[in-house]
Amino acid sequence: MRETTKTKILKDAFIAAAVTAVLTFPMVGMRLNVESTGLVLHKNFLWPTVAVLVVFLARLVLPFVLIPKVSVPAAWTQKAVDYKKWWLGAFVVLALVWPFTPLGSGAMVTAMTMAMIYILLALGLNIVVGYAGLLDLGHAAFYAIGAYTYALLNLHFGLGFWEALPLAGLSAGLFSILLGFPILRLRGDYLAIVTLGFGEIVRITLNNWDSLTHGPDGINNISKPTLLGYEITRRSRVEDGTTLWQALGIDYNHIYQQLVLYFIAFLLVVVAAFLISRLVKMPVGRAWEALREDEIACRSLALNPTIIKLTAFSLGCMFAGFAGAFYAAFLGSVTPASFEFIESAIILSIVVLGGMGSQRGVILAALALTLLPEFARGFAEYRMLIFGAVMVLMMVWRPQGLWPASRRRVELPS
Amino acid sequence: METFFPQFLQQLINGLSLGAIYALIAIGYTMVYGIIGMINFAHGEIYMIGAYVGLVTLTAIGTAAGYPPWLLVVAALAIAIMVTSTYGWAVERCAYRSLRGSPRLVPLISAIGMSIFFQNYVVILHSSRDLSVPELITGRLFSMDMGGFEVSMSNSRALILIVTVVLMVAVTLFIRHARMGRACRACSQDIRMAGLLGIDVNKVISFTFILGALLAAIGGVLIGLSISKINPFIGFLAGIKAFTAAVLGGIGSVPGAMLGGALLGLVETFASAFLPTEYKDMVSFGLLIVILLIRPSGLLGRPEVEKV
Amino acid sequence: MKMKKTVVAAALTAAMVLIGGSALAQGTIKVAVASAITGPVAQYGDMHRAGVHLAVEQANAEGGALGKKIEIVEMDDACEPKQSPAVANRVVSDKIKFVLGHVCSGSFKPAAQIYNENDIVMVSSSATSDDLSTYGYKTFFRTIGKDSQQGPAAAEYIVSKAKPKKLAIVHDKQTYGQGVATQVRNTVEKKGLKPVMFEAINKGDTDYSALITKMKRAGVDFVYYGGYHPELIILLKQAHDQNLGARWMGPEGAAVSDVKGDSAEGLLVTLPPDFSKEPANAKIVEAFKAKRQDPSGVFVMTSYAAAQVLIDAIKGAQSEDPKKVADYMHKNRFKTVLGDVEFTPEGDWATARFDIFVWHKDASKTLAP
Amino acid sequence: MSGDAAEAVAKNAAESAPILSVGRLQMRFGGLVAVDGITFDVADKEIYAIIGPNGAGKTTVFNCISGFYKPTAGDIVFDGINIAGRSSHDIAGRGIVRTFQNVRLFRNMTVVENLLVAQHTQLKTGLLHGLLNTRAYQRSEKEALERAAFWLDKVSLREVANREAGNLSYGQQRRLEIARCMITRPQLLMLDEPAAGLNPQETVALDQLIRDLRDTCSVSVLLIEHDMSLVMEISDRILVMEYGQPIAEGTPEKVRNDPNVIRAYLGSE
Repeated sequence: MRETTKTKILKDAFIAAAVTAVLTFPMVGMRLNVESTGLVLHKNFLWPTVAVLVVFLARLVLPFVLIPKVSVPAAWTQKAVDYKKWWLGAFVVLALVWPFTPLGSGAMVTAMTMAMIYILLALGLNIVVGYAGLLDLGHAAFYAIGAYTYALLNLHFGLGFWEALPLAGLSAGLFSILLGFPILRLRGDYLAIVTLGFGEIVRITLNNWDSLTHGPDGINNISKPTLLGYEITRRSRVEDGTTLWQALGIDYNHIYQQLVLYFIAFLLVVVAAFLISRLVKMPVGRAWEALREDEIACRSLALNPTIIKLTAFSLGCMFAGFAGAFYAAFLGSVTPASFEFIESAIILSIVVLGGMGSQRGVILAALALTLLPEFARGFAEYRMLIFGAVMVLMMVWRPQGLWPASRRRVELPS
Repeated sequence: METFFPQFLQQLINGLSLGAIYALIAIGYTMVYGIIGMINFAHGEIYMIGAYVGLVTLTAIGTAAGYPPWLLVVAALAIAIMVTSTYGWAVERCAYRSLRGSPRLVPLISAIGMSIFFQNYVVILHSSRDLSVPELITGRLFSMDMGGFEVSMSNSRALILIVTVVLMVAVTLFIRHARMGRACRACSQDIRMAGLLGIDVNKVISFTFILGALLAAIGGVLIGLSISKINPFIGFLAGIKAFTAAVLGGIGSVPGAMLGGALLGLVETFASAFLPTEYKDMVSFGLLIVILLIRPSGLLGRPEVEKV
Repeated sequence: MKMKKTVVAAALTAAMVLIGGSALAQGTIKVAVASAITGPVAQYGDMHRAGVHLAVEQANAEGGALGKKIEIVEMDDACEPKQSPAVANRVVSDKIKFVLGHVCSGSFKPAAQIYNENDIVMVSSSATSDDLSTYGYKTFFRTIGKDSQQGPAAAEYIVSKAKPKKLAIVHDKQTYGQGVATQVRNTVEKKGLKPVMFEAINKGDTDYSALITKMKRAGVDFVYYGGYHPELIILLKQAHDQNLGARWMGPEGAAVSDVKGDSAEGLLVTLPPDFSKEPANAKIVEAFKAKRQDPSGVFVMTSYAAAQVLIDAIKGAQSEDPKKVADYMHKNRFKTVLGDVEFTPEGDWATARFDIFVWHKDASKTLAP
Repeated sequence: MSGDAAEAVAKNAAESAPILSVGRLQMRFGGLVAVDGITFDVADKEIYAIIGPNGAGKTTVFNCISGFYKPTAGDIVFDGINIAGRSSHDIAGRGIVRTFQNVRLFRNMTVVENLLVAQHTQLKTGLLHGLLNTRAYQRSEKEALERAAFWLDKVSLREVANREAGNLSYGQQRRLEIARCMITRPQLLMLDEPAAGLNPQETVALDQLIRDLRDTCSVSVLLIEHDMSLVMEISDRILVMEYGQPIAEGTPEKVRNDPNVIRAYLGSE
């Protein structure tokens, strides 16, 4: 160890420690708190000193210890064998069975239903961001359009959930084409910012347009979906209507309604996952990926980039429309407050965490990110903090995501 | 109609001082985008952290301790600049440096993650409540009585306007004449070539983030004093507005950030003067979308030819 | 088609029976406190929990109800509509029959549907939006005035006492703010005073100087603001900066200790009578002070009263069956820290009274003349 | 190819109607005139080369023809239609395909997928066909695979069919890019420095491949290349450019002895 490298490491360690101190002492160490006497500062320098020491020691030890590059062995993820859709099968079986295990408490079923809604949203966004490479930061706008379409149809025309579902998807798709046409030729980060702007405009319009959307009060008393034609609520909204429970001759228990809602959400997810997995194998799906890889090469092979982008964008937004319609039915009331930018950021982080362009990864990530807070209630406060941190770490260490899709193998005719 | 002109003048002052706020934050976006072609999504949060560090300093010293207000403001600014610049440097070092070669989407998503992280970092530390900032800069710079209508400008707003103009001129001169300024310009033209010619690209990029954070810190403290209320989410909306200003002026050009900021401030002010105020944000987001569609390179920016 | 339906139905029934209900909790009467622990308006949640906890502690000290202790189960919906069904479903699945809360009108609506369906008694001490009591929920109650009760009180004062030449009404485009502002406008217009301006601002915005200048040009000398305190603080300061010279008035959401400084001097606020000043409540005020909590917080006393009414109703109805308790609450008058509380068939506090207070720069308040 | 045979081919090429004719092409970027007064035409099944020192504007001409740049003046007639200024995917749809100086493959997609994407416009791309997996859809997919297999054999890339394009060697990537162009059944194949970075054997293989494509697939080739031995060996006619201006045109023989060309390349005494 020559003298210089030793002092250099020491110097580096001190710099790192100093930087950590500057970062943590004023913010972590001194916390502002509102008390009846006004603003008060709670000084507690325990954590900052711990952080400084840890960083200092880490910088000292780091050069000597070569941290093995943490990467999952390529063979393991890029498994050569072409397995049939085992992951979709496993997911279906698990999702059907778990409610009947001791885990199936009311709160868990509700959390899983929300997880299914996020899976539906993430699968849609995965087409836009994962396959076609168009960064959409305004996905919550189409989620809102779907929700409000069903809410308004239900309010004014009394349409049930099943009749309104396709219309909700259609209206979201239509709006996405209206928006998409002019903006899709923009480059990556400009497109991201324009979609973000559009998302905010939709939310503000929903909040301000009192005559149509009842403004901040939103629309309430939205009817729940019916199963086999029967209403699933405790008492039917219509005088002589019979509820599912009367038809089955069992007395009402709230968890039954939750279960039915959960299974409907699950059904939507399975249909969406199957449809998308077909789309991706079709020419249009290959065109999306080709566009993501190199738009100029696509143009030189006679692929019209605008059409390809529009199909990806409108299909992705259509699924967001379906998710919105179900969310409106599940919640029973819809307000603009549920469709802020943070929703788009959550959906994006699910797609990113799962692995862009990987359906199974996105489903895994959606389950993880919506169920984790359920297990650790105290964790709820740190949920968003960890969201942000995970997005950064994923991009630094594993841009391809938790469970990246493996390329399909094709048998060539001789 | 005799009160039209004074009211117009007052709205002009309102617009310019609002524009100065946007310009101060916009320069951080413009410099980072100009040099490494990336939208630093977390820049709005750096501005917010600047405001919080300023408030922590003020609370630590205590306003009742008899120090003259201007000394308190200077102290808050000094510490806010030091701490927030370190945050700016740390953001680049942890979240962006290792992603420099990767596809355009990756650093942008990392930036969004950083923005969410910082918002909730401050929520956990200082709670998500609105904290009131002591009113140190009070009184009015001037107030003229024009035909019964009093046109005036508060000192805090005037300070922001003056500081912004001074900083803008300083930064523009710095970029044109200083050695590091030249290096910044070289990197913004072609970062790979700049690296090959012996410019320490990492140092230039770190410097850009530090300078952007420094200006955002000044913005955070001064705006906090002017509005007298901060919360962990002020960075998000201010960030988008500042980015709109940067794009309006021509992303990548420092004078563009100032022009864009002033223009956006005026457009918003006159929008809320003549339209119902609730549509103010709609106007600025609409403006952003229109600029990006018609002229993505903005007013003073240089159009980028897509190299085949 | 007939055959398929019965098969599916049979399978569904079998599945349902498997789950079944969990054993009935003995020994305590569980009461869910659906508050706002996190989120932007967390401090209203703090007031809510402070009031409820003290009331329950004091009730348990005197033997609880029906010989059982009252057990509080705290839940958090952060005033986010998305999180409230999760809270409501937890209440239902944990077999809890009584809820004190939700804090915000917006996030209360989805939950109220679920509580109503499962006959769960819900008593809110802060949600003032009118339409909550229009859905015909039989187990819904609130121990705070609703917007349409608070609006007229303010309007009455404006027309009869303040008598402004040019009135402007501004609100924050949120459920609460827009609701109370609309009520004020309707009432003043009925009384023949046409406001020159009725406009909304965006929540979270930090620059209203253009709006202030617009008001100055219109010669506004009185402004009623509907909304929470964060935006009002900025409006007051920027009006002060531009020397608007108008009198401001706000609803009880604006009456928070953060509102201070000379720009807040003279602000008029409609508030439920300050029950912490009532001599009868002296003992309770002491108890709050002992726990270093501010009893004059706008939702503290209303939350205390909500718990009081619920516990007295359980004792009065001599049963834990929510339907009986709800019935009892509809038929009886309750002695509480808010004075006598009686509910209308829709569950509103019939005689909710709002007084007008003058706010001072040190965040103290005195009864308006 | 001996001199006179080349002469004969060039002569009859001129008579048969040219499939591509470029008239007084000009491309200006702001003040800079990159290309000016370029006129030439390519006959059916002719191999036409454009050579010139770096920065002569060769690739700019390519980009104008393939629609990536909108020429400021002049017209480009292909199959009787003036395609100057049309969008690049429209031009590609008419049968003009090109390779790029730095290979542009779909790197994270497999070799086969690259070839399948290239056939996008000929396949059944209707959403319903695919979703319902109709027989017509299955047939078109099977055909696409067969064509891909054919072309993989032609450029001997069958054994790496399922490997990601990004993981191929440089020579393999070049060949895949050519195969990807040919699979779209083009009339005009534009090659932008195909031999760049190839070793001598690979260049010879490339020479045979280009001739084979011209003869079996009746495709005309427009070539930009610096490797003089390849150009002189394979081209029917050559256009020499310098500073955006044409300085000579004709058969390889004629061009090799043209004083302007010698001056441009070797510098005047």
